[in-house]
Parts: sequence; C-alpha cells; structure tokens
Amino acid sequence: MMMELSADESAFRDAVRVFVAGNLPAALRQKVERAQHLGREDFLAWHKILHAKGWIAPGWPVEHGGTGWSPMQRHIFDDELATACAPQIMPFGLSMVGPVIMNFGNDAQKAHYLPRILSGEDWWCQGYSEPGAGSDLASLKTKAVRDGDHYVVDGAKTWTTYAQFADMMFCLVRTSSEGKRQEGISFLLMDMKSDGITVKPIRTMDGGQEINEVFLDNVRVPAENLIGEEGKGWTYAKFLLGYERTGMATIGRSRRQLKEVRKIAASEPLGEGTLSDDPKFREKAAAIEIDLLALESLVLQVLAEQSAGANPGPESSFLKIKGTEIQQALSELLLEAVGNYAHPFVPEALEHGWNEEPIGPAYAAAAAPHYFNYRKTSIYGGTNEIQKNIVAKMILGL
Amino acid sequence: MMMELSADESAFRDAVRVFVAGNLPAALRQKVERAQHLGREDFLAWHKILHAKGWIAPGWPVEHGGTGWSPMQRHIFDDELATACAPQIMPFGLSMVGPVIMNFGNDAQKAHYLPRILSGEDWWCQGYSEPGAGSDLASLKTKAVRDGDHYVVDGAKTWTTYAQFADMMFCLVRTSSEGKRQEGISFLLMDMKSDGITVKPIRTMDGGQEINEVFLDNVRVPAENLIGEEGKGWTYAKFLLGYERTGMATIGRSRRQLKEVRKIAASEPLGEGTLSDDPKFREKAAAIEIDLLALESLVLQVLAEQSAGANPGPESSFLKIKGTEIQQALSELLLEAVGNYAHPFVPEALEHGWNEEPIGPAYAAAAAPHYFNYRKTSIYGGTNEIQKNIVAKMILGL
Amino acid sequence: MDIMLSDEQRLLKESVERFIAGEYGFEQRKSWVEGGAGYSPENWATFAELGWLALPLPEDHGGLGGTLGDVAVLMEGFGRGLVVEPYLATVLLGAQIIADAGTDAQKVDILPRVAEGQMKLAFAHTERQSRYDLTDVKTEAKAGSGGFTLNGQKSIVFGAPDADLLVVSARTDGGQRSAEGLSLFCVAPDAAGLTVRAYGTQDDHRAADLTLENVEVDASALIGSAGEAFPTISKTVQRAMIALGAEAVGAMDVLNELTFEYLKTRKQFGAPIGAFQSLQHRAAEMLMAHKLSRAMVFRMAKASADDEALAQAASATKVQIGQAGKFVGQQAIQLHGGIGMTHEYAAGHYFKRLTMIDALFGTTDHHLSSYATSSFISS
Amino acid sequence: MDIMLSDEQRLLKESVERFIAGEYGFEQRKSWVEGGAGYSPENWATFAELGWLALPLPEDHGGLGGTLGDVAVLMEGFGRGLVVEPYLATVLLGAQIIADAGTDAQKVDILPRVAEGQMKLAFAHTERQSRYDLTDVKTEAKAGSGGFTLNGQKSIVFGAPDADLLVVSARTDGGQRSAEGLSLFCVAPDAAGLTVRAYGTQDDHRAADLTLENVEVDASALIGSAGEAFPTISKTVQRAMIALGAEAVGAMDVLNELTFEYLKTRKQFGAPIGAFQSLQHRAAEMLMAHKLSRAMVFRMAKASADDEALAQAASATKVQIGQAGKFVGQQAIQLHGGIGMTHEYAAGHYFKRLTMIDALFGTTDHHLSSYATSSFISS
Repeated sequence: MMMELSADESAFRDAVRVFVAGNLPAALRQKVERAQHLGREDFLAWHKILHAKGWIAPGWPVEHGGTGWSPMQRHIFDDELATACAPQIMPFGLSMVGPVIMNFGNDAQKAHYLPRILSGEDWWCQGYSEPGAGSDLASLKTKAVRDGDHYVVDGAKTWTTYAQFADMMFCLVRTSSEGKRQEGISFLLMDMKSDGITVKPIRTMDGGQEINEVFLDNVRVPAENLIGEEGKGWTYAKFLLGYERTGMATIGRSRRQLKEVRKIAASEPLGEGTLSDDPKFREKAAAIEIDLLALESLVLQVLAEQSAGANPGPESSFLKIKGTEIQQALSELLLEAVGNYAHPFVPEALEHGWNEEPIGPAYAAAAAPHYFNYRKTSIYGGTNEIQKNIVAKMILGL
Repeated sequence: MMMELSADESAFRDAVRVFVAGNLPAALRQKVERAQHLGREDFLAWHKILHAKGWIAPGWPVEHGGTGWSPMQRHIFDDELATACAPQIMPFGLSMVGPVIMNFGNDAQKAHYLPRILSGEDWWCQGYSEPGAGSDLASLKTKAVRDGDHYVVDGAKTWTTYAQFADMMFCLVRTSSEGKRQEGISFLLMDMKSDGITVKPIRTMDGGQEINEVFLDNVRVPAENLIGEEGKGWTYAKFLLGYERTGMATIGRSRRQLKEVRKIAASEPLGEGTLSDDPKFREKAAAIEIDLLALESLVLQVLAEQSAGANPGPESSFLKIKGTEIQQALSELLLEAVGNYAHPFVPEALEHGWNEEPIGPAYAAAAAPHYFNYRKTSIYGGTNEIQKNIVAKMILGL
Repeated sequence: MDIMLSDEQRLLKESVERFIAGEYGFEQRKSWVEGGAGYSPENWATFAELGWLALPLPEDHGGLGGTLGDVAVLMEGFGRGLVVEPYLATVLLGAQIIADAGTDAQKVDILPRVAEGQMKLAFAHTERQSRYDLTDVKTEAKAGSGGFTLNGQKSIVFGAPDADLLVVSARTDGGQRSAEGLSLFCVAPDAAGLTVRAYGTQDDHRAADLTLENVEVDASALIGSAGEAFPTISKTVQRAMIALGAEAVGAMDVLNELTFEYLKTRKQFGAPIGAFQSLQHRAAEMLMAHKLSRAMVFRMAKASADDEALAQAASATKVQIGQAGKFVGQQAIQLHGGIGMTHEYAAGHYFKRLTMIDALFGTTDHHLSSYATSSFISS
Repeated sequence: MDIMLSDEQRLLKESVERFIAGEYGFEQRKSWVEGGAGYSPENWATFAELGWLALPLPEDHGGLGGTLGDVAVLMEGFGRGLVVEPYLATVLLGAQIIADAGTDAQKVDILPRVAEGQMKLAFAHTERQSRYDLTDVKTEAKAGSGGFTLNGQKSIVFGAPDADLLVVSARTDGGQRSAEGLSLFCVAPDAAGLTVRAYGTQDDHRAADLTLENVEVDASALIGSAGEAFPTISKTVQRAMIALGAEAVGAMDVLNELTFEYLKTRKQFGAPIGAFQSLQHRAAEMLMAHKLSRAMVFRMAKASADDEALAQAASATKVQIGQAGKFVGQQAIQLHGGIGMTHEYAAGHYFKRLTMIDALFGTTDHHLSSYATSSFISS
C-alpha cells in the first residue's frame, strides 16, 4: 500500500522520479542495492548532483538555499530517493550543524559555512559522545580553555561516524566546571586538519569501519569558531535533537529493503518453488509492511502537525523507536532469506570494485554484516531505552 | 514428547494412572475438563479420596503423613493427576500453612492441625495481602493487640482465594510498629467462624468469584494460635514462599490444556478441514509445547537439586515466570481456537448442573473467561516483575 | 486540536466526547447493561437527535452522507465510553447493506426509520462452520411462487435480540464456500419458523443464534439481485472493520489514561509505582501502540475511499489494532495488579472489549494471512 | 557442582573449562583465527591428547564410546571459548558418518587417525538449492567400471579448506528431493576435477564451496551401501544439532557473564547502569533463557538415545537455542551499547556465533515447522 497523493503531489513525485532516474549514476545505485560500503567520493558525487539541481537542502529555509517544499513533498522526496537506491544524504552538515549555525551562528559564520555545507565543500562530523560517557552526554569531559583568541581543546570523542572523511567537526566541549553539568558546555567548530587531532578508526563487529575515536591533544581552535555564547552549548545541542524528526523513521529506506528482501525470496529456491511461496515468510514480510504503514501514518501526522506549528510530543521518540525496530526486523528477515549463504564472510565483496565471482548469490554477501551492523540503530541517537525514559517522563510526569 | 522414565518410575506412573482412572468420579472429571467452577464439596470429595489412599500429602515427611516419594515420583504424580483432569489439590493447608506448623508450630498445634489438614476437616485460606498493599507485603497494617490470653485483631485482608469455603485462615498481623517494617509481624491462625470476621466476595472480570475481602473487626484470637514467636511472622512467611517451588510451573495442567486445545482445533471447522490442518495453528501449539519441554527440563533439574539438598537459586523465580507465561499463552491459543463462539457469555454454563443445550460447542463457553481469569497468574504469588527484581538482585548484587 | 481531522470532524469529536464524558459514566453504563434491553433506548433517541444514526446513510434517504472517516471519529468516541447500543449492527452493517444494495422501496422504507431511531437492524451472516470466511454460507433460500423459503442456522448475530428487522444472507446458488450465489433477505424477527436464542456477550453486548426452518419471505424481501450479494457483504464488513478499529483506538486511549493515572497515584514500597523504570517503559510502549494505531486507523479510513484498496486497508487495520489492543489491554491489567482483575473496576471492561474486537470479523492472525496473500500480489 | 551430570561428565567439564580459561583467551584466539589455518594445530594435538577427538567414536576403533551427553559437556565448554577448531566437521559429522555407516576397512583406516588427531574430515552435503532440506541433493554419482564418477556442487562445507578427507553425498538414484538413492563417498581433497573455493565465515570458522567435475573415486570410496545413506545423514545431523545446542549454551553463559559484569561496573548518570530496573529485568530474562536452554539441551542429549525421538528432540533443541540465543545475543549488544558493537570486544563475537548457529542446519522457524508436523502426529 502506498500513501494517497493529491494530483499536485503525484506530479511532484513524478518529477522527482524522473530526475533521479536520469541523474543517479548506475554504479552508485548498484552499490547501494548490494549494500556495499560507500566511500567519500560516492556520497559527494550524489550530493553534488542534488546541489546542482537545488534539491540538497529541502529542510532549509528558502533564503538559505532550501526548496520551500511542503512537509508532504519532503516526505515524497525522501521516499523516492530511498526507493531509487540513492546514497543516503549525510545529515551532519545539512540536518545537524547547518540548522544550528542558521539559528545561533553569527553573520560571518552563516556566510562562511552554510554555502560550503550546501556545496559539499565541507564534510562535517559530530563530536558529541566521549569514551566512557555512553548515553549520558552531559557528563562530557573534553576541556576547552580560552587562550587569547583561541580555545585550547583537550580530550577525546568517540563513535564519530565518518570522521575519516570529515573536513570539519562540530563539538561539545566543557568551558567551565561550575554549576550544573549542563551548564559550562560550549559548541565549537573545528577544522579536522588542525594540529593535535588524531582520528583512530573503530572496527565494528560486521567488519565495517564507519566510526572512529577522535583524539584532541592541545588543539588550538580560533575563538571565532564558537557558536553563540559560551556555556550555552547544551541548549544548541537540544535544539538539534528536536530537528528533522521524521527522518528518523527512515520510511523510504525500509520500504526499499522490504522490496529487496521480497525480491531475494523470489529467487531463493525452496522445495519445488521459492521462498516467496512460503506462507510464513510472506506473513513475516506482511507484518513488517503493516508496521511500516502504521509508522508512515504517524509520520504523515507529525508532518501535518509540523506545518501547523505544533510542538513536538512523544511522537518524535516513537518514530525513532519504531523506525529502528522495523529496520532491525528487516535485517533479520534478510538474514533468514539468504539461508545457508549467510555464513561466508568475504569483506572484499562489500567493497566496490570487487570483480570476482561472488560466493553464492551476490545479494547474500551483505546479509549477516548488515544484521550485525544494524544492532547499532537501537543504540545510537539516544538508545531506545532512553527514548522510553523521555516519553515516560512526559506522560507520567515523574 | 514425554519425560524418560526408569522401569520403576514407569511402574509407579502406571499405578497412579490406574488408581486415578478407577477413583476419580466422572462428574468431577467432566467439570474440570469443561473448566466449570468447582464448589467446596467438589474439591473436598477428591481430597478425601486421595487422603483415604494416603496420597494427599506427597510433599510431607513420612512421619507426618507423607508418602516418602522421590521428587521424580512427585512430579509424575502431579502430572498424572493433571492429565486425568483431577481437581487441583488446594495448597493452602497442605503446601502453605502445613509446613509452617510442622517447622515452627508447637507440639499441641502440630497434633491438632496437621491431621485435620490431611483429612480435609479444615479448609484453610491465606490472609496475607491487604487492600492498598499490592506486592508490598511488609507494609501490612492489620493490627493484633494482646489482651490477656487473646489477641484482638483489627484490619482487612484481600485477594483471599476461597475465603468463602474456609474454616481457618493463617494470617500475617502487626503486633508491633517498632523497628523495621518486617519486624513486628506475627503469624496467627484464626477460626473463620470467629465473631467480627466478614467475608465479602470480589467478583472478577471473568464473572468468577474465587477471591474475597476479609474484614477483621475486633476479632478475638486465642493467644495459643500464635505460631512460633511474636514478631517472627516475616521469617515464617518467607520460609513458606521457598516451599513447593516446582509446583508453580504447573507442567501437568499446562500439558493437559495443550492437549485439550489441540482436541478443540481438531473439531473446529476451517475450510475443507479443521483448524488443526492450519500450519500456523500447529506451529503456535508446537512453540508452546517446546517451551513446556524446556520448562519441564528445568523442573527435573530443580527436583534433582532438591534431592541433593542444594539451595534454591533463581530457578524458583523462573519456574513461576515461565510457568505463567505458558499458561497465559495457552489461554490465548484456546481463545483463538474457539473462533466466533468466544463471544457468548453464559455464566450459568460455567456452573455445574447446567443442563441446557450449550450456545455453540460446549468447549467454547469457558474460553474467554479462562483467558481473562488467567491474567491473574502473572500478578499473584509475587508479580512476574517482582520475580525479575529478585533474580536481578541475586545476579547483579545491586 | 486534532490536526488529522477536518473542521466538521472536530466538531463531531467534541460532541461525542462531551456526550460520553457527561452521560455515559461507568456506573450508568452498568445499569443499562443489567437492564432489560441491555442498552439505553434513551441513548438511542439521543443518537438519532444528534444525527449519529444518520451519519453514514445516503442524503437521499434521510442520511448525512458522512464518510468512513466521519464514522471513525464517532466510533472512537464510542470506544471511550464502551458504548453498548447496537450502532454497529444497525447502522454500520444492516443499514449500510440496504444503502449499498437495497431496492429503492427498501431504502425508502428502512433508511429514514433507521436515521430517526425508529428501527434497529441486525446482520445475520456468520454460521457455525464459517469461522472468518465471508463466503462460507450453508443457509439456503429456495425460490418458490412469489417468494423464498429459508433454511439454515446463523451464529452470533449482534443486535438480533432487539432488532426490528434482520438482514439474512442465504445461498440461492453455488457451493458452500463460493462467492457466487449469495443473496440477502429482509426477515422479520417474528417470522414463522425463526427461532432466536438470545444471550449477552463477554463485553456486555447482546447477540443471538438463529435457526431458520422453512422461513417464508416475499419476493420483495430480496435485497438487490439474487446471487450477487457477496461484494456488498465484503465491502460492508471491511468498512465496519475500520470503524471497529476506531472504536478500539478510543478504548485504548481511555485504558491508557486509567493506567497512567494509576501509576502516578498508586504507592508501593514508598513511591508511586510509576517511579519504577520497567513500568515506565511499559507505559511508553502502551502510548506508542495507541498513537500508531490511531494514525493508522484514520489514514485507512481515508484510503478506503478507493474500493480496491479496501480489503488490504481493512486487514492491515485489523492486524494493527489487534496487536496493539492486546498489548495495551494485557499490560493495563498487569500494571494495575489485582484491582485490574475485578468486575467493579473499569480497566477489565476495556480489556474485554479490546479482546472481543480482535475476535470480531477475524483475528489478527487471520487478517495477517489475508494481507500477506494480497500484499505479495501487489508488490 | 553440576547435578545434571555424571561423575565422569563432571570431570570432563572441569577439564574443558580449565583448558578454555587457561589456553583459549580472546586475544590468543584472534591470533589463531588470523593465522594460516584459521585455527591452532597445537590445540588440535591437545584435543587428541585429552581424548576429546576420540570421545564419541566407537571403542573398537580407538574411540572412547562416549554418549551424546558427554559430547554436550565438551561442546558447552567449546562454546565458552568460541573454539574454532574443526571439531564439528571432523568428529561430529565426518567421523560419525564413518562410524555409523562406513565399511570395516574405512573404520579401521579413518577412525583411529581421527582420534589421534592425524586426520581431519569435512562433510559435503548442502547444495546451493537445498536450503535446509537434507534430502535435496542434485550431485550425481554414476557407477562405472570399478568406481563412481561424481558431478555436482556443494555449498558451505565447514572444515573443507583444511580437511584430509571429504565425505561427499551424491545421488546414485532417485529424484532431487527423494530420501532414497542417496550415497556417501570418501573423496580426497586433491582429487582431479575437484575445485575447492575456501573462505572464512562470519564467526571465524573456515568453509568452502566445492565443484565436482567428473571426479573419479574407487568402489572402495563408497561409504556403506549405495542408495541408503539418508538415515545416516539425518541421524548424524540431528545429533550434531543437539551438540551445537550445547555449544550455544556455553556461549550464552559467557555472554551473560560479560553483560552482567558490565552492568555492575559501567557507570552512567552517576550510578552503575545495572541499577536501572529495565536493564535488571532484561538481565533476569537473559539468565532465564540460558537456564532453560541448558536444562533442555542436556535433557535432549539423553532423550536422543532413543532413535525415534531424535528428530523431535533435535528440532525442539534447535528452536529453544535459536530463540534463546537470539534474545541473549541481541540484548547483550544492546545492554553494552557502543562497545558491544566493536570488533575488539568479545561480546560481538559471541553474538555472531549464536547468530550463525541458528543459521546452521536450519533456522528456528524451519525447525518449528518440522516439530509442528511431527508433534501433531504423535500427540
């Protein structure tokens, strides 16, 4: 089942579809389809295509380079891109630091950084988590001490996604240890080429290398890189968390993966037929599809509320929880679908340019690593347990 | 799958089976099969048959009237009785207050009460929970004040199963409000015919009436009815909770219900065949059967450990949790199995002696009430949440 | 403010919620349930007055021409009060069938009277062997001179004990589970040869089993064309499923409110039990189940304007509310503890209604199968 | 003291646990995995020395005649260390087949060498299309003058890259999914026409896909009688499933220990994270999953002395450990948070092994279906 579109919305969808079909390079599409690891240049290539079209920042105000689309159009856009196997648009610049700079940065910062985010010139990464802090963000220890017109930063950040690709990092640092823990935190922008920054890759259990530790050793950051006021970093970080809430549901990506796993089932032999003849497999897929329909319905509601200017309620946490539950359920179904060929682990097969004959069917190579990797989704961005704490606080007032 | 028995155990099982087949009245068996409400005389009839045979208290030491069976024999006995649709043996005298009297009562108390428990002359009920206390037993407020050779008891007890049938109640009362809450609690035996005791039935949502409130208004209880020492009641209550752990798993009853629900499925039409041709129904039943096998395996292990004198571990809580999860899953499957005839609610059909033509198949009448009623199993005897708290404390030491 | 709804729907929502809060208290409801008809005839008159009985009926025949979305708003409100009046049987089943397939004479005769609260209907379709298969009908109607003779048996006919007219399905042709050859008839509840065995249901509604032994009806009792009733039956039931979903959503909402309030006020071990994290998380999950269900039901109520998607929308809704209703219901009882088990407390009644909604028109599992078959075809 | 076990089994358990704790550390294991053979030949020699390779083999041929219960004790210990040596492939599959169906000459030739650690085997049976159906074999063996010619393909043959001898199933008769007409052959890994494509697996074991193009073997390579191999294959695999269950139980136990320790020591928001009730309950459920699985596996290892119950016992075990292993594995990662996701930390490796055990010899769902069919017949 698909969402019901008005005539205008249908026309918009068709326009997006035609553009993507005509402009997404086939090699990129295939990498995404096969769940191969994408490199910096892969992400940037697609970023630049969208930028050239003026579609890179649908969530931004028009004056800063946004598209002026309705929330429904944005949902359609996200859905079309995901369905077409377009690479994910990295959120760090566009959805995270961008809006913070827009809302709390000074004019010079806006003029310098925003165009570079749009063009893809700066790849950003996020310096929030610290070793040993986990979900307790406010316990951060990285210290920034003012020294003339610089801050000198010492500490370490971790779980930093794609730090190895990044030109810039936005960072929470402690500029004071007085008062409550949330006070004394500031929001700083750092050039990743600065002396004293070391990026150390963290290999994850699926064999991937997306995340990193970032060591900050006497890093000198110009004071002009401070966003807003010293000690107000917590406020900016919270603003950022409330932003782009509906994206967390990842409806489009999940819908594409559901389609993919059904395609796989149709080519996996089972007795006289294929796995897609198995009623149990079909019901599992149907159950996920129904969950996805319910979640999409909630997304549409939240989008409607957003345009009406309503304040975010517990829905934001529900989109994260249910969205990741669906992603994980899909990763389990995929693993199950590929059967025995879940076993071989050929890391090279997950890198682009691998030309050997695959072990078993090509679609099987990424199934288990994807399942392992996606355990992260209920951990990152505030664990699902933390999300439930937030909701409970809201409804029980305890 | 059944448990594997030695030749001696097989012979024992056969002996039990033959006895039950020859001595369980058909009318009683049918009431249990139909899940009709049993009356006082129903329970007592079967109690007296077992007592006459010397089999009423397998868990008791031989010198007090026990059978001297091995734990495995006791398991077989329980299983056979349940499978044969024998009425449940009430635990209040035999498994609860009996062992307390045996271990902490004085000689006069033992001589008086134990034979009457065995013979069924005294029907006991349990006065633990109080209105407003829930799982927090130690917060009890019922007061017993010493007045000459009596205690004067004031307060109220609730959720008291079959208080309406009871001759006697064992009761936790507060004899002192000094010190920790657990101190100052005493264990008292009361004659239910005493002045000042009022039993008020609580109707449950399934239409049943098993539980009651018991109001205690200036009830004079002879001081000789105190068990052990004043203020030690909490210790005796805890002893009691650790007793008869394997019974909580209710393997036999669940196995019988699984058989029953399969029988129903075989007579419920579905398309050209019956519900038992439906692979999904079969798999649900199989999943419960496998859970039951695992639980039975754990019971056998605990029995082996008991005979070796090992201390109870977290297994005791697991038997309660998993046992009730299985009971509830079975009640859901039964509800599903009867299909549309879950709807009619004919309370008379659940009472014995009802002679009218049933609405739909006779087995359908109790399905929904049973499902509603069995929600209690994860609440009573320490909620399943409380059980998990206990286990967590044990393994995490927090 | 409820952004999902149109202005008119918001007014309707306020109206029904005001009625439920003001007039449909738990104790009042109990007195109606235990009274003669099993519901309140006064309420029925109020429903007529407020236009609720007319809501989805065609404007040509005294109706308001409301959409399924409008009905969902009303039913959500009914769910909040556990309304026992036979709205589903009369308006959403019986009258909808007449509106969809009835002859002009039948429409003119029946629909205005339903709208005005003068006539209650019931839809007799399910049979003992049919389970959830809407095509499975053994009851036979033999055409004779000037009419039909009906023989057969009907099960769990909601609203039948107090209905003024029964809409009965019977086979004029075709095999037992054929979608072809089904017909619908208007049958008077006092027709000769008709036995009505009435009873209450688990959730305080009223229903009956019917036996038809050579029940004679005129040719004019035939609704629409002989042998072509199945599309009407399935469409009507599917729309009713979505409406029932809205009722479940209302029931879940109130049950959640009751539970959250209990968690805040009930103290144990020296603190409100809502201070325990495992119960907090359960509460969050219960709210999530409700929010997802509500968004789903109101969306599906719109989606189903398109006939082709209706079967899928109805099954998807039934699965969603079946799962969510079971979770919310079971957890509400668990978090309440003993008090939740008692007849005197409201929570158990919401739980029972949610349970029986799942059993109505096919369980979660039944509809997951249906959806799985169709979704595989479409995608 | 472990009451479930005999005195001998308790000694065996102590012995394997001492070995794992002392010699099989996480870092050592990593060096073996990354080394040439993908495991430690020294460990293999130790296994031989300690009698582990001889454990289930017949006493007449250098074995110790141990029961499946004894094997379960050993495998539980292996699960604690995530042992990567090809014990399953060599002893529980290859050698068991020879012991069960081999000719005297084969037994005399092969079994003592396996027991002494001189010979490693692999069992090539699964094919690309067969999924979990043990009867589904397309590989053909054509009888010719003095021998057989094999053609076909075999998938995911564990232990094949380092095996000294392959036990290969092939069809000498019957249709693709017939239980009749299956035969087993001894094939040298360097046989002409045999291609071995080796790779590592998700959980650090080693396997290969094989292609057989006109591979010629002598008549003496036939194991047992032509066309009658299926009972041996199914019995061997079913026993291996229970042994694998024991391995999973050992892995769950260590993963639980790791997780509980982490909950006690890791601090967040000013307290050990184990102070949070929702995590406490998760921990209790994880322990319960392990305890139930352990009791089940050791009971089934005994039950399966009876051949008729073996299929049911194996499927029930697979379902129990599949469900429990998934729950324990997923929750262990969740409760660890980010650190659990990393390659450098042990938890992820236990999670991966538990995941791949479920995928081996048929998933939970596959065996639930199998069990459902047979349990309905028997009860």
